[in-house]
Amino acid sequence: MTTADMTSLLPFIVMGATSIAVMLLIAVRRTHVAVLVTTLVGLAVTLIILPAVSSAGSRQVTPLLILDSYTFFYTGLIASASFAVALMAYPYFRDREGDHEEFYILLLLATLGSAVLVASNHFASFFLGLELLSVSLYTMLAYSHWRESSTEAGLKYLILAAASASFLLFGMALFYAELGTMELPAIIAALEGRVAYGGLLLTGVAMMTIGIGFKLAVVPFHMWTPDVYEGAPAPVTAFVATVSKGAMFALLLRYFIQIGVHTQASLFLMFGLIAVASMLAGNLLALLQNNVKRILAYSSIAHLGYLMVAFLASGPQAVAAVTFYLAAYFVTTLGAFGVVSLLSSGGKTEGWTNEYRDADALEDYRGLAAREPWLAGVFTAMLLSLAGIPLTAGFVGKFFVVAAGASAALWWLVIVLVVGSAIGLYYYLRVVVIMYAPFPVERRAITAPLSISLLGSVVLAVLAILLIWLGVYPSPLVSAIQAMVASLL
Amino acid sequence: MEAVFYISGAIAVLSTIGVITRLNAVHALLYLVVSLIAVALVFYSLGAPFVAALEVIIYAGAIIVLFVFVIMLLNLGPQGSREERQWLSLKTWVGPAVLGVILIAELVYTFGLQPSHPAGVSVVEPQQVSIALFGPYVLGVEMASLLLLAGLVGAYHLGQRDDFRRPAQPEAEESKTGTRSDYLAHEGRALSSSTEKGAGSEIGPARLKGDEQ
Amino acid sequence: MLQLLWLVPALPFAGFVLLALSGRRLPDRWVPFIGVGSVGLSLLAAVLVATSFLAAPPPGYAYSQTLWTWMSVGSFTPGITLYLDALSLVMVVVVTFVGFFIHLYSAEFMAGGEGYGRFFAYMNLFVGSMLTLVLASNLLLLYLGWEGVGLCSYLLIGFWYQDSYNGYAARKAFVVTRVGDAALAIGLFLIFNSLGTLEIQDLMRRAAQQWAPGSALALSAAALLLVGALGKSAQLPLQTWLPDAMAGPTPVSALIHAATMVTAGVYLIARTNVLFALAPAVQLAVAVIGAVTLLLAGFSALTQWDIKRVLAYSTISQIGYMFLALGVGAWTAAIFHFMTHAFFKSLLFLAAGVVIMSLDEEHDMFKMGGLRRSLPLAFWTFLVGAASLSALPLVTAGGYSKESILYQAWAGQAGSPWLWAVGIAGAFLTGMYSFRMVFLTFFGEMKQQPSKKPSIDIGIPLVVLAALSIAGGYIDLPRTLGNLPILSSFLQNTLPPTVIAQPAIDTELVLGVIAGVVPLIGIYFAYLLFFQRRPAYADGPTRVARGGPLYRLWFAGWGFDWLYDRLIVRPFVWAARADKDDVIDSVYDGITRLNVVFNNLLSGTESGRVRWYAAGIALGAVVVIAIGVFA
Amino acid sequence: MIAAVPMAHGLILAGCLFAIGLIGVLVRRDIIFVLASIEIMLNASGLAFVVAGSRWGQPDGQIMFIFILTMAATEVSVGLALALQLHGRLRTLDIDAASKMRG
Repeated sequence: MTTADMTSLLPFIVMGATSIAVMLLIAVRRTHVAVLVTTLVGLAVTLIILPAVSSAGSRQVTPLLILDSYTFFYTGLIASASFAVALMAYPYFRDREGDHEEFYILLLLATLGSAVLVASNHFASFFLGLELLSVSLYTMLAYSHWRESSTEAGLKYLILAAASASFLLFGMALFYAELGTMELPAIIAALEGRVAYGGLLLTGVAMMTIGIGFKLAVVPFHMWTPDVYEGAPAPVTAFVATVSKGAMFALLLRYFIQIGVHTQASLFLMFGLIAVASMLAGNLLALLQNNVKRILAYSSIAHLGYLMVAFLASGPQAVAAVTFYLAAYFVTTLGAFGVVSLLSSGGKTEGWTNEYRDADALEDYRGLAAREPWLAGVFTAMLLSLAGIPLTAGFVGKFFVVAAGASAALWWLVIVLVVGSAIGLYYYLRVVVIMYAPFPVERRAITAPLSISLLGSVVLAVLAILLIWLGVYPSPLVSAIQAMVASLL
Repeated sequence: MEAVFYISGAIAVLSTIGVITRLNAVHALLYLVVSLIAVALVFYSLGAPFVAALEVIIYAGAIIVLFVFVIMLLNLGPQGSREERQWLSLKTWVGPAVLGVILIAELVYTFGLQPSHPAGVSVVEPQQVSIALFGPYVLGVEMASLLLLAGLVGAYHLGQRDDFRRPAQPEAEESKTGTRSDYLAHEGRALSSSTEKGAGSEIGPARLKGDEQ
Repeated sequence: MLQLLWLVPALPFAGFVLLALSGRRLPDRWVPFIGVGSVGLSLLAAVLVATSFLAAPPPGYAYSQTLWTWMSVGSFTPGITLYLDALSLVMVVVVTFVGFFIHLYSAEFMAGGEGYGRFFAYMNLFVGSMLTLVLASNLLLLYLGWEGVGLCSYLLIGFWYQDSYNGYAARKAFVVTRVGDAALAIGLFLIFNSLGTLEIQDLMRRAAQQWAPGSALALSAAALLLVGALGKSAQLPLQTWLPDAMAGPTPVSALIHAATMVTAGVYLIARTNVLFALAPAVQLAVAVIGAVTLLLAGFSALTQWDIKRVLAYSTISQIGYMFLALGVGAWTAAIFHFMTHAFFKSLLFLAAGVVIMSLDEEHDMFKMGGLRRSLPLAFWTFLVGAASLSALPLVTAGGYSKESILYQAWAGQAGSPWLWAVGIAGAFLTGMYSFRMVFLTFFGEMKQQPSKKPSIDIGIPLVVLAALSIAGGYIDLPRTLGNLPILSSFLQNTLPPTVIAQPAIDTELVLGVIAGVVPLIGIYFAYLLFFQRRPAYADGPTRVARGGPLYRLWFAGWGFDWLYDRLIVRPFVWAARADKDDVIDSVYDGITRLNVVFNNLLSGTESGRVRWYAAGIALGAVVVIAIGVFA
Repeated sequence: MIAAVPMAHGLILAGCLFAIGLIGVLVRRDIIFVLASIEIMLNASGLAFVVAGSRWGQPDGQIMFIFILTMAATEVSVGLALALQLHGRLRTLDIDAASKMRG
C-alpha cells in the first residue's frame, strides 16, 4: 500500500470514514439534521474528489480493487444516487416515530459496498462488496419497524439474498477450483483461447448467475422484487432499484464481458432465456397491478431484461449502451420513487398517508394533477421516460440498447424488447391517466392539503431537468461514456 | 487421513439431514453443531487446520450460541414442536426434496466428470493464511470490519422492541384490492376486517397459541 | 451576429418553460412581459441575424449552426442543427415579426380571461415550434417542430375547453392533420432508408444523383411529403379542419393562418424542391390541387355568415395560390405570397377580432353593419387588409404577389392557360367575398352598437400590419413595373429560378392588366349585391338562394365534412359497432385476454411466501445449471 | 496428515451439504430453522472454497472461508433480530405468516 494507492482509494476511505463519523455523532448527540448534513458532506466530498483521483489514471490497489475510469464513473453515479436518496429520506423519516439516524450509517455503508462492487477485481472484493451492500440493505428495508410490511420485506430479502449469495459463493469456489486464481485479470488470462469451458466452469458461471440474477431481479430470481419494493420505506426502494442493481450490473459487465462468457453457446442461451423471460414476465406482471411501488418493481424486472439484451450484444457499443441506460434509469427511477417518497412523507398528520403506510396505492394518485400539478408533471415525465417516449432520457437509453442488439443481430431479443415495451406503455399510461383524472369528491373533505417538502422538491426538480437534458442533449454523457468504455475494453 | 475425510463427510451429511428434519429447535441445533465439527474435521483432513479451528470456535461456538440465545429469549416450548409436526407433513417434503436431489445429481454428475485432481496434498499453515490475510487481502479485512459494523448497527436498530408502544392502528395493506384502503385508514376507521381477511386465516391460530403462553 | 441564430427559437421556448413552470403563481400582470417579451426578443434576434446575413452573406449563402448532436448511433447521427439560408431567413423574419404583433395584440385582447398564462405559454410554444420547423437542417428536427405545431394547434383551438364544440374542433384539427403527419413520417423512413440521411441539403444532393427523374422512389417520396403538406396546409382533401379551427381565440386563428401552421406545408415543399422537381407528376398534382382548392374555397367563402369562417376559407384559398405557384415551379412567387399573406391575413383576423370583441362575441356579419364610423381604426385597417387580400393592383402587397403567381402559372414551364384561368376565376371570387365582408360589416345600417373600443396595444399591431399589407409588395416589383425583384433575386440564392418558357414583355403586361382588373370586377359585383342592394341584384344568387342547393353546398364547404362523415366516419363507426363481437375485435381482445391470462398466471407465482420464492430460485438454479452445463 | 482425496469428492460433499441446506430453506417454516439452513448453505460454500484452495495448496480458499464466516455471523445476527421483530409482532416464528404482501 503506497501513498499513491491510498490516494486512489480516497473516495472509498471518505465514504467509510463518514459512516464512522456519523456513528460517533450519534453517540455524542442524536440530531437528525446534523447526521443528514454529515452524510451529505461525506458523499459530496466523495463526488468532488472523484475527478481528481480519476485523473491519476487507472491503478490496481492490492489484488482486490481496480480503480480505473470505469470504477470512478460508476462510483460517481452511485454516490450521486445515494445523495438523492439521503435527501429523500430526510423528509420521509422526519415526522415518523423512532430513531432515524442509524439509517444514514447504513446508507453510507451500502453505498461503499456498491462502490466496492464496481471496483471489484477479485472474487473476495466482489463477495465482500456484495455483502456489505446486502447486510446494510436488510436493515434499511426493515428500517420502519413500526410498519409490519417493512419487517416482512427485510426478512424476505434477507433469506433469499443469503441463499442466493451462497449460490454465488459456490460458483466462485468452482471457478477457483478449476483455475486456481480468483483475480479477474488472471482468470481472463487463463481463459484466453479456451474453446470449451468444461463442467466446473459452466456450473460455476451458472451458479454465479443465480447470485447476480437475484440482485438484478431477473426472471426466475425476481419474485422478491414486488414485495420488497412495496414493504420497504420509499427512499430505500429507490436505493434498491437503482444503486444495488446498477452496481451489480456494472460488475456483471466487467466480469462476464471481459471473461467472454457469452462466447459459450450454452451460457449465451441461458442469458438469452433470462432476458426474454424478464422482459415478458416483468411487463405482463405489471399490467393489472394496483400498487405503484409494485408496478415500478415489475417494470424494473423488464428494464433489467432490456439491459441483458445489450449485455449479450457485448462489445464496446453495448457497454456504452448499458452505461447510458443505467444512468438514465437511475435518474428516472430516483425521480419516480422520489415522488412516491415525497407523497409518503408527512408522518402522522398530513396528506393522505400516515405513519404506517406509504402512498403506493394507485388510488392515492387519482387527481394528483389537480392537487399537485408539479409533482404529477414530474411523475408523468418519469413514467414516460420509463416507457421510452422520445425527448426523455429513457428513449435515448432504449434506442442505444436496441441499436446495440440490432448491430449484434440479436433479432429475437430485440423483437421481444419491442413487444415488451409495447405492453409496458399500457401500465405506465394507466398511472398517468389516473393522475389526470378528477380528484374524487368524497375524498376532498377528509384529505388535508399536502405539504411537500421543499428539499424533496428541489431533488425532484434537478432529476426532472436531468431527465430532459439527457433526452435532448445526451451527447456529452455519451462521449464521456464512450471514452470510459474505450479504456476498459 | 483419507478415512477421516470420508467418515467425517458422511457424519456431516447425516447430521445435516438431522438439522433440517428435527422438530425441536434445540435438537436441530445440536445436530448442526455435530455437522459443523464434522466439517471442521474435513478441513483438517484437507490440510487447513486454521479454518478447522475457526469453524469450531466461531461457527459451532459463537453463532450457534446466538441461535440458542434467541430460542431461550422467545421461550419456545414443546408447543413449537407441535407446530412443526403439523407443518412438516410428508407432502411438503416432496417438491423441495425433488429439487434438492436434482441439484445434487447435477453437481455430482458435473464434478464426477472432472479429471481426478488430488486435494489436500499439502498443509497450508496458519502462518501462511495470516500473511496472505494481512498482505494482499488487507483491504478485504477492512471491508469485513465494515461488514460487521453494518451487522452491528442493523442488529441494534432492529433489536428495539417498540411494538408495544405502537398504537393499535393496523396497516392498510391490501395490494391488489387496495383501492379503498387509504381514505378509510385515514379516517381512522379500523380496517381490521380487510386485514383479517388478508392474513387472518394464516396468523389466527398461531396468534392464539402465542397468547395462550 | 449569425451566432445568435439559436436564440431565435430558444427564446420562445424559454418563455414557454417559464410560463409553464410558474403556472398560476405568476400574477397576470407579469404574464405579458414574459409571453410577449420572449417573442419580441426573438424578433430582435431574428432581425440582427438577418442584418448580418444580408450585410455579409456567409459562403454558399447558407449558414448552419450545430448546437449539438442528439445522439450518435452508427450512421444515424441526427444533429440539432439550425440551417439559415434565404428561404428560412424570410420565413423566420416573417414568423417572428407577425408572431410578435399577434402576441402584442393578445396581451390586451386576452387580458382578464381565465388561463391568461396558459394561453401565452401555448402561444410561445407554438412560435418556438414553428421556428424549429423552419430552421431545422434535417427532416427529423423539422418533424419535431411539425408535431409541436400540431400539438399547439390542438391545445389552442381547444383553449376554451369547457365548451365541448371547441374540444371537438381541436380533435378534428388534430386527427385530420395526423393523416398528413403519418404520411410525412412514412416519407421520412422512406428517404432515410434509401438515401441514408435526413439532412435536407445532403438528401437533396443525393436524391439528384441517385434517383432518376420520375422514378418510383422519387414519386413516392414526393407524394408522401405532399400528403403531409396537404394536411398541415389545409388543402384538398384534408382542408376540413381549418374552418372549424375558428373555435379558438381570435389571435390563435391569426397565428395559425398567418404565421405558423398552415404555411408549414408550403415551406416543406419549397424546402425539398429538388425532390418535387424529380417527380414531375407529383409537382403537377401540387398545382392542380392548389388550383382546385383555391376555387372551391373561394365559393365557400362567398356564402359564410361567420366573419371568421370567411377568413378561414380565404386562407385555404390563398394557400391554394401558393400551392399553385409551387406546382408550376414559381418557388419565389409562392414565398412572396406567403409573406404578403402573412401580413394581410393576420391584419384581417386581428381587425375582425376587434369587431367581434366590441360587439360582444358576435360573429354573424348579417347582424353587423355600419361600423365604419364607430370603429374607424378597425374599418380602415380591415379595408386595407381586404384590398390586399383581393389583390388590388399597384397599391397593395397582395396585388404584386398574386400577379406574380398568375403570370407564372401561365408562362412558367409547368404552367398552362388552364391553371391561369382557374387562378383568375379565384381572383374574381376573392375580390367579391373580401368586399362582401367589408360591405356587410362596415357599411349599411348599424344593427348593433359597439360596446367597447380597442386600446392602443391593439391599435399598434393593426397599423403596422396595415402598413406592411400595402408596402410589403414593393419589395418585389415585376418587370412591367420597374423591374426591381429584390425578394426574388434574394430567394433565388436558395430556390431554383422559375423557367419562363417564352419570356415576352407584352404577354406579361396583358396578363398583369387582366390580373389587376378582375378583382375590381369582383369588388364591383360585391358592391352591387351587398352595398347597393339593387333590386335587380338584391335578390341575387347568394342572398336569395340562401336555401338553394348550390348555396348550401358552398356554405358547407362543398360538403366535404358531410362526405367524410358518410364515407369515413359513419362507416367506421358502423363497422366498429357491427364488429364489436367480431373476428377482428376478438383478435385484439384475444391479445388483451392473453395478456390478462398470463398476468393472472404470473401473479399467482407472487404468493408472498418467501419459501415459495426460494423454491423459484431453486427451480431457476436447477434449470440454469442444466442449460449452462448440458445445453 | 495428508489426505490427498480427489478434489471432486470434496466438491461433491460440499454440493450435498449445499443441497440439503437448500431443501431446509424450502421446507421449514420456522425462521430459526430457515436461518440454520442458510448457515448450512454458506458453510457448504465455504467448504467448497477450502477444497479448491487445498487443491492448489494456496491460502486463498481459507481466506474466503474466513470472510464467509464473517458474513454468516452478521447475516445471522440481523436475521435473528428480524425474527425477534416478527415474533414481537405476530407472536409466531412462522415465516409464512409474513406474507401479507403478494400479487
